[in-house]
Amino acid sequence: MSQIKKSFLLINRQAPYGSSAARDALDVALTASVFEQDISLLFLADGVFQLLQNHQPQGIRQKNLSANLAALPMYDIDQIFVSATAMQARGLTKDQLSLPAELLDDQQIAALISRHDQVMSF
Amino acid sequence: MIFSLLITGAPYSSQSVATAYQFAREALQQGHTIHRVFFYADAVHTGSALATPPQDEMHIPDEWQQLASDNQLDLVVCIAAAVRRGVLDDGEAKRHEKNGGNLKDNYHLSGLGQLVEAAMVSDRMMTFAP
Amino acid sequence: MSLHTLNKAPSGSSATQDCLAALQAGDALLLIEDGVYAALDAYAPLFQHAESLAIDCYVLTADTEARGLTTLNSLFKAATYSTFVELSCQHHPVVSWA
Amino acid sequence: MSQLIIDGQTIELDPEGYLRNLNDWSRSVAEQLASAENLTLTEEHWQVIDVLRDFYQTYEQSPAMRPLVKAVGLKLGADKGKSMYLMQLFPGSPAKLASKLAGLPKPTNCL
Repeated sequence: MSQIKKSFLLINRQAPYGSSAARDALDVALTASVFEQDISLLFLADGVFQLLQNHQPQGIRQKNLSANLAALPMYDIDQIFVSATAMQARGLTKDQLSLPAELLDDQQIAALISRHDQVMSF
Repeated sequence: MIFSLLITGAPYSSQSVATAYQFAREALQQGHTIHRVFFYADAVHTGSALATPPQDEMHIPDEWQQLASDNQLDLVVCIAAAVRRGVLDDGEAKRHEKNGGNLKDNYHLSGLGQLVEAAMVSDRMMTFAP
Repeated sequence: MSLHTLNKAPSGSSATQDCLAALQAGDALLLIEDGVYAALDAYAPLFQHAESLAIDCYVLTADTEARGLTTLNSLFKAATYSTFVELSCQHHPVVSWA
Repeated sequence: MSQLIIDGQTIELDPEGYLRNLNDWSRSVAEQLASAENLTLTEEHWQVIDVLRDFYQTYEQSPAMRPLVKAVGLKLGADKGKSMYLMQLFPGSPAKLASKLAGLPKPTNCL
């Protein structure tokens, strides 16, 4: 089974905490890495808010998504892409993000999607 | 063509589970293979044996069950998402010291590894989100 | 090239705009569920970019009929669930915008 | 075994031997949990348990095997950052067994 290697793109478009989408996508990513698949994460729209620093979710009784995301390098997941358009629309800059991510314009995002075997959306 | 389906919307709250069902039925009719249907996030409620829609509405859990039994479909309900939301098979019920399981026949609980494996071996992974 | 499915109406979600921004020539687009509202003539300006890329645009008839939509943007071809499956076979990967 | 008695304190376990209350964890609890698994904790075991607790503190999740191996390698040196090494210390399923002894939450059976 581990001989099969496919490229997975997980698209994150939801802000954290308000729904389980961010956690759900992260759990898929971590699992896919255990199967030694090629994984990329793409953050679009409100999904870019997942990457803000200093989450302090104790007050809403949830686990810290920032802390969870920080484990990505330990799982050797380092292909992390962010929509430049989404960042700009939300007044965010790259140095505000909690993980090293590559900014992509819309055309690069289209190209990124088309070069993956499987795309899953959250 | 080998398909697998990832469903994340809750039955009755979101149309996604029903759309996925129509898609699966049509794909089978065209002679394609459905390697696995993976119910994740709120879609895990599809596997509840206790779901009781009114008689004149689509019985989503039943229809998936029937499609699975007619076509030997692998209906996997994400164990972590399901147990959290109160959908348990007898084994998990025992493990977590609950009275009894409520997972429907033809569905089974398993981990996200089943989703990843499905994406590895299928030609197309289809997401049906709320 | 990719198949994009879109299941949200243009207002109230960024799905439409995110989906349209991610299209490239050769892709196909299928509106399903609440996504079918985007096929109303009023939203035609949103699809100028898709039209210029000659994107194959479809709308799921079961969903337009369910919602009582009759006059639709002529850019969109009618699709059945069977078309949905065929489009999924012809395109790769399939991306869901929700 | 549904409880441990440590220094006169009763510590509740679930039927699988996991702590019901994660705050009950202490080094003596770990030692008793280990003896229930027929393990005697040595300095080498403790090093790994500390890495695990540290991983959980930092990332708010228990690691799968590969990131555990990586974390052990980063903290304790490349010679210990090997799955063989962890298998010898914690036979069977090292990530699972060591997490249990380290007092981390009961796994969700997610893989």
